[in-house]
Amino acid sequence: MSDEIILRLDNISKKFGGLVALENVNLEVRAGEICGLIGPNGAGKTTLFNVVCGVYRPAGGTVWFKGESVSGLPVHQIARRGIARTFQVVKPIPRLTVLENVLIAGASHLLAGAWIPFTTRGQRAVREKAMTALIRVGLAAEANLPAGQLNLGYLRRLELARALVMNPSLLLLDEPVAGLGYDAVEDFLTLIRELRREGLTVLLVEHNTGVAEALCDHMLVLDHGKMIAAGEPARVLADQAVIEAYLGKDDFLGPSA
Amino acid sequence: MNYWAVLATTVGIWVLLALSLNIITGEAGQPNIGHAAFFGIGAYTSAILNTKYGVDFWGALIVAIAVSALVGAVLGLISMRLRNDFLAITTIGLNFVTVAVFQTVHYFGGAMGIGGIQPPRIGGLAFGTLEIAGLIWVVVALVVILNRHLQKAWFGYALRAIRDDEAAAAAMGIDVRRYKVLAFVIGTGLAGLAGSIYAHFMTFISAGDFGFNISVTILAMVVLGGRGSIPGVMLGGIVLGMAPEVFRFISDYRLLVFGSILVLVMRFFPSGLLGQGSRLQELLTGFIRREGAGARVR
Amino acid sequence: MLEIQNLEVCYGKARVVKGVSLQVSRGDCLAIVGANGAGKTSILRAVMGLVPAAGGRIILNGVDLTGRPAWERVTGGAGYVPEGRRVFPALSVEKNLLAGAYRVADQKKVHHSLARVYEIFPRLQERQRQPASTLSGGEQQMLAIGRALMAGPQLLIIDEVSMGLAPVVVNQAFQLIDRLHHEGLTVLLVEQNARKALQVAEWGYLLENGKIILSGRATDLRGHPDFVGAYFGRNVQVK
Amino acid sequence: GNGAGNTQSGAAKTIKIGFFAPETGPEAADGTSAYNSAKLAVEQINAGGGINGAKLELVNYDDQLDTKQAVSIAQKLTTRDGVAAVVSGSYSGPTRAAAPIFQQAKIPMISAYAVHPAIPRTGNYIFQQSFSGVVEGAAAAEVAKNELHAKNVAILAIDNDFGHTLVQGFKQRAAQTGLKVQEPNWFHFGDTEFTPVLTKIKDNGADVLFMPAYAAEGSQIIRRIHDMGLKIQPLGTEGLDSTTQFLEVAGKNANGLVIVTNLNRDSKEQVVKDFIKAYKEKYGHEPDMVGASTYDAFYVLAEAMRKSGVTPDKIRDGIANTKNFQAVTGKIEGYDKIGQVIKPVQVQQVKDGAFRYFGEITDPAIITPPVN
Amino acid sequence: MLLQQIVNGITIGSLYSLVALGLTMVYGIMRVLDIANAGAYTLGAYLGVWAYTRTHSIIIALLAGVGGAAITGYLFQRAVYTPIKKVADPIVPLVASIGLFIVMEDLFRLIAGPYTITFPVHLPLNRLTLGSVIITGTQAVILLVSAFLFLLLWILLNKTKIGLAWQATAQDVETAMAMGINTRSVVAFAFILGYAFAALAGILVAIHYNAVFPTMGDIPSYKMLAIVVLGGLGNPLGAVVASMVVGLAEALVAGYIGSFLPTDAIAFLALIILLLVRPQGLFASGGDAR
Ligand SMILES: Nc1ncnc2c1ncn2[C@@H]1O[C@H](COP(=O)(O)OP(=O)(O)OP(=O)(O)O)[C@@H](O)[C@H]1O
Ligand SMILES: Nc1ncnc2c1ncn2[C@@H]1O[C@H](COP(=O)(O)OP(=O)(O)OP(=O)(O)O)[C@@H](O)[C@H]1O
Ligand SMILES: CC(C)C[C@H](N)C(=O)O
Ligand SMILES: [Mg+2]
Ligand SMILES: [Mg+2]
Repeated sequence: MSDEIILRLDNISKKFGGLVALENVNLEVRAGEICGLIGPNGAGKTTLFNVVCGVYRPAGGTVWFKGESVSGLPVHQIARRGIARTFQVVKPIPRLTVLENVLIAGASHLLAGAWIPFTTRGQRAVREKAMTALIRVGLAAEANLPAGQLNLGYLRRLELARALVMNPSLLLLDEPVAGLGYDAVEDFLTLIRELRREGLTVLLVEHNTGVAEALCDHMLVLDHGKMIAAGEPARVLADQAVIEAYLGKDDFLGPSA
Repeated sequence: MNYWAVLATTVGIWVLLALSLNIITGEAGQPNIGHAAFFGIGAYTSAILNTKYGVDFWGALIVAIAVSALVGAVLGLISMRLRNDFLAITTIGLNFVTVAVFQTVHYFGGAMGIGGIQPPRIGGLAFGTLEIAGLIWVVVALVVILNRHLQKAWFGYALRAIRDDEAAAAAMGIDVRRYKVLAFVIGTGLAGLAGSIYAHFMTFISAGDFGFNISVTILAMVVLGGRGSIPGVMLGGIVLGMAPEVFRFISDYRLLVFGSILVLVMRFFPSGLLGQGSRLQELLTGFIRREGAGARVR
Repeated sequence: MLEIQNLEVCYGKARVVKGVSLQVSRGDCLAIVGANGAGKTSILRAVMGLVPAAGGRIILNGVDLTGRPAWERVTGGAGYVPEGRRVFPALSVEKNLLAGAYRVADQKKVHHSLARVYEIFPRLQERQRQPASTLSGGEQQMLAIGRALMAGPQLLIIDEVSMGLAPVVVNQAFQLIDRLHHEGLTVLLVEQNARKALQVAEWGYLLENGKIILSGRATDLRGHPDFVGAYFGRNVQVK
Repeated sequence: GNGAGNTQSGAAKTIKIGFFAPETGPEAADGTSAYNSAKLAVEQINAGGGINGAKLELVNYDDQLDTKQAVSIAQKLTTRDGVAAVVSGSYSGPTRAAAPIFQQAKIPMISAYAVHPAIPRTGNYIFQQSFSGVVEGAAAAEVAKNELHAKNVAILAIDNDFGHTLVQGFKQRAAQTGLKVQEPNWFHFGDTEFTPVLTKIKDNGADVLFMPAYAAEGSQIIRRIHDMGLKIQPLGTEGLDSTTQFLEVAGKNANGLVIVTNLNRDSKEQVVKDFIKAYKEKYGHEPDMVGASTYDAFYVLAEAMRKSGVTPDKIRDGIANTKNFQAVTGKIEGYDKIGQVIKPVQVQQVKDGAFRYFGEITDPAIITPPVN
Repeated sequence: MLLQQIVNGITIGSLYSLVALGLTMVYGIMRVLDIANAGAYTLGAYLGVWAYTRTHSIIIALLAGVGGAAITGYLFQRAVYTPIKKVADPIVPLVASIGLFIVMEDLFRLIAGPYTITFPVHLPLNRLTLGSVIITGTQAVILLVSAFLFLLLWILLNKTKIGLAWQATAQDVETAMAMGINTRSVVAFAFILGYAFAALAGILVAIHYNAVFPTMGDIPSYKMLAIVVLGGLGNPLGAVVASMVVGLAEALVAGYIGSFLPTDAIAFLALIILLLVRPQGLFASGGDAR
């Protein structure tokens, strides 16, 4: 982990009509770390992702990525600069195969190649890159299935593969293990840890605090669009405000069981 | 002979229009129920250049393509803002407004239309019906090649990604605006091309030739044949393009037959006769696939 | 109360539920757990008549409902909380609740249920007039449960309460299920979060690949080695 | 033309006459009237001994008001059907698109009622059987000035070739005779609601309303004038009597309306009485102006064939040399050098729910169509 | 004059809203741009005039028109729309409905002939003069009837259980089903009501113009779609407001600017401009479930 700040949000605000979804949010993510973003439902986590990715234009503030402002850039350009994401609600391209889904993501920077058919030789490198990504997430066997036929667990893997094939330097993951079984969660943890070793930076939204705690170097808590806590996971999770807003006081495991 | 050449030309123009709409509606998934507007813009541009400024067919053709594509680009930009049904209604509106402008603005011949358009010529040879039929089908062949290529290239995949999920496409680094606009530009440019040939073939055009019912027919060809399937769309164009002539023997019931075909095909082949997943398509490609089963893997 | 016999569910050519049988007796709380894609939701959807059963029978309160339309299940006494909440986005909170009571003819009963739901979820009362789409995820989950209760069901069928919810909301939800169960309601629960599910449930079924591979008392299952290995994870402590 | 060969070989047997009209589709009503009259004319001509013993055969096509279909029909008629002459029972669009093909094939065509000025100008084989819009408009101006004693005329006209040529003729004549005319208001084919534009016309204080319109829109204009209690004398044109339904739809409100048209229903001429009677007998309703024009086109053809011969070229010459031929739509003085008809304009007024004789305009200064 | 033109515009708008209301019921529940609804409008007029010429009772005419159209709506829904909707994207039912509309129009022509038929019912109201503003008898009837029907529909949708079921089904069929709502009947009901409304509008319009002809549905077929979409997805209030916007635009343009473009083009122009300013329509819909 270096000290380089790869992503910095400067006083970001976002409103939907009268609703303030984000209010003067500041945050910094250092290169190579895994940063967790937690908070109650509707706190603004997904909105924050969307602002970083350029889907929403913030009402105020600036997003800095690798020292440059990316505010106002269109989504695909931000993506090409190295921010890849997965979606809270999975978004496959259902009529394309798994491999094709990854291929388009992998070739999106090849502007000049837009007219070259995938089947030609020049595109072999892209194909290989896509297969590598699929092997990594454990989807190689499904490469030729239409994406629409996958179940949720595989779809989450597909989203990850699509993100990885873009060679991102920052990966935004929105509840990547929601709805996954334990085996899948384990695989996921292993993969993310591996990616971190390779130098990838991750910003992770997760309600499963077990997963978040196990992975994160740093944790941020959002509530009602405001940052209410930040720091080491263990400390953050013990924070009284966080417990009140997010974790709940008495664990259900206690009295009534 | 002349009669067949005329029929071939008319059907060729329909097929060209269907193919051009297919790029917008079939490949990029953008509803466009006002495609005849671009057909008309191409025809009028060509007609005006030819009759008012003495530009010959070939020159007028290029400008006609450019002008339709330009208006198409604007619609493409609008389509970034409007989704689905809103876009569909806007395209209907565009059709009505375009026709209205042709019909009322004096410069475009107003209610009188534009006559005296010169047929194409190369050197001293003026094109007759036969040559025009040849020309249109050469163009159709070129467009099919273009479309085939587009489907296989990354561009085609990008369009399909946009069609299914724009947000996901953008997140994958696809410049949604650029490719959507490009799809509109290509599709409308080709419609303009069809319009230009039409104008020089008919030698007389008026606003009514480009009305909403033409848009509906083009759309029906694409949907009936199968969105995104080149053979399907061509089939749709040929079947519906020939229908008025083929069913002339039951003159009084032609519209009835036309309407019934639409209803029945949509009811029993909702993805079109040769569209993805249609029963007919599966039947036809059944054996082919059996042989090449492994081909898709790697 | 509910009997599922040899249920099969297919989507096109894919068979995702392969001969599942189980019985829910009055007053039971029963949990089906399993990895994603195991077919849990498909079982519930078949029970509710939202997908046709490709084989087997579904008997609710002694009535064979196989092949009958979905709405008849509600008359038969089933209340359903669908996966992903599925509140009616443009309807107000109160109208969502009233839609839940659609089959109840007696207006007095409806008012009574409404009062009870508001009592359980005071938050919903605060948001009475707000369109459901503007609620937060947790609030929508409350609304979905409240809506299912409005029909005055004898059997409450809940699909994945915990998904995407903050821990505090998950806890509340499970507490609520526990409470309803203790008040005498029969509950059929589907969950990823096996640990929590088996804390509220009395009986547990483990589903894998469309088949039940393990079943028994929840307390026993919790200690079962296969179960622990597969579903509680080895190095992640889940809260 | 290569169609000629066929006709000559079968000279004594049958002579094929091509015909097309919008028999289905949006203008099926006019198309049907035209087709009905065409059938009637051919039947009667044949019953009367045909053309020197040869029978006429009608080759009928439905163009659905589609120019593309008109073109392929024209190709079919000229190259495959071997017709000797053609009558267009269609509107301007299809007629105009088909005309060059007949001209090129040197097969004469008569446009029964389409008024577009470009049609006869296609060439020397193309004739126009209804008067030029400019003539009809000028006649209307004459009626407005002399019969209706207009001071200030408002115009509400259909925005197509028909409306524009009529307004042009009206304005020209009005300018010559010093009649005050307001800026025209245009409406469009298929419009139904005229209260807003009539509200505007009301506020501009005109005493006569010149309204080139078809039956559907015209009847609604008349109804609204009445509804709104507008004090204005309406002056209509031939479109209003293009189907008999105008009178039924407009009902009592139509009484007093004056129109310029080509069919005088009170004519003493035997041909007119016979046509009206025969049509009514055969089809169960009154004939209209579209039907009368189509019927006349066939009789003009028959006359030309009798006098000059049955090959296309001879027929063309025959039509061009027509002189003082008494048709249903008035006495045809002849055709000018570009093929436009010269005949008097009829003026009719609605009385007790029927079109009645009101006058006739024969002044050569008015009824001679412009050659440019 | 301005006031008069506003009255004119509102009348035109009311006429549109009659058709739009029926269509919006169908559109709301199925998201089908149902061109064939305009066929029901013509069908209503034909059946109405047929019954009226035989019985001279406007009540029977209304019953015949509305009943016939309602049955047609039910049949179309069962035989065409519901089966198609299960498998396909929205453009497919649109094309099917265009086919149905063409078939209907041609059947009218074949059965009743191409000529206009009159519908000679005399409306009981006389011209009303309020200062400089004239409200003609037919205008008054149209205003009253459409206001009444709108009120009726509003109560039906917002105050009754069937209305609640309609709204729930419109938003999420499957969940509605799971709440015990018989969605099959609700969808059928929407079509029956939607087509009945169209027929009622057709009869009223036929009386207003004293004319019934095969192609009288042409203009409503696409213009009403625009109005319904503009008004928001299946939002009856929105449909009424959108009708008024279009009606007023037409009246004011005809009255002040002159018919620089055909009326339909003006309506669409207004619509395109409005959509560009408010891409979500006049009234944003409640948002999508997902
Ligand atoms: N497009 C939108 N229009 C209006 N309101 C929105 C929109 N998107 C989000 N919101 C609102 O903004 C707030 C923050 O939403 P967001 O999706 O960012 O929450 P979240 O923290 O991701 O919650 P969850 O954990 O449930 O996913 C919520 O109240 C939500 O309803
Ligand atoms: N509508 C559908 N069409 C085709 N396949 C489907 C459909 N719905 C579900 N499936 C497939 O059926 C299988 C079982 O799905 P189901 O939703 O029942 O699983 P689940 O156990 O509820 O999973 P989860 O925990 O993800 O909710 C999965 O492989 C899924 O991909
Ligand atoms: C039906 C007729 C009134 C047609 C008219 N003469 C025209 O050409 O437009
Ligand atoms: Mg979120
Ligand atoms: Mg599930």
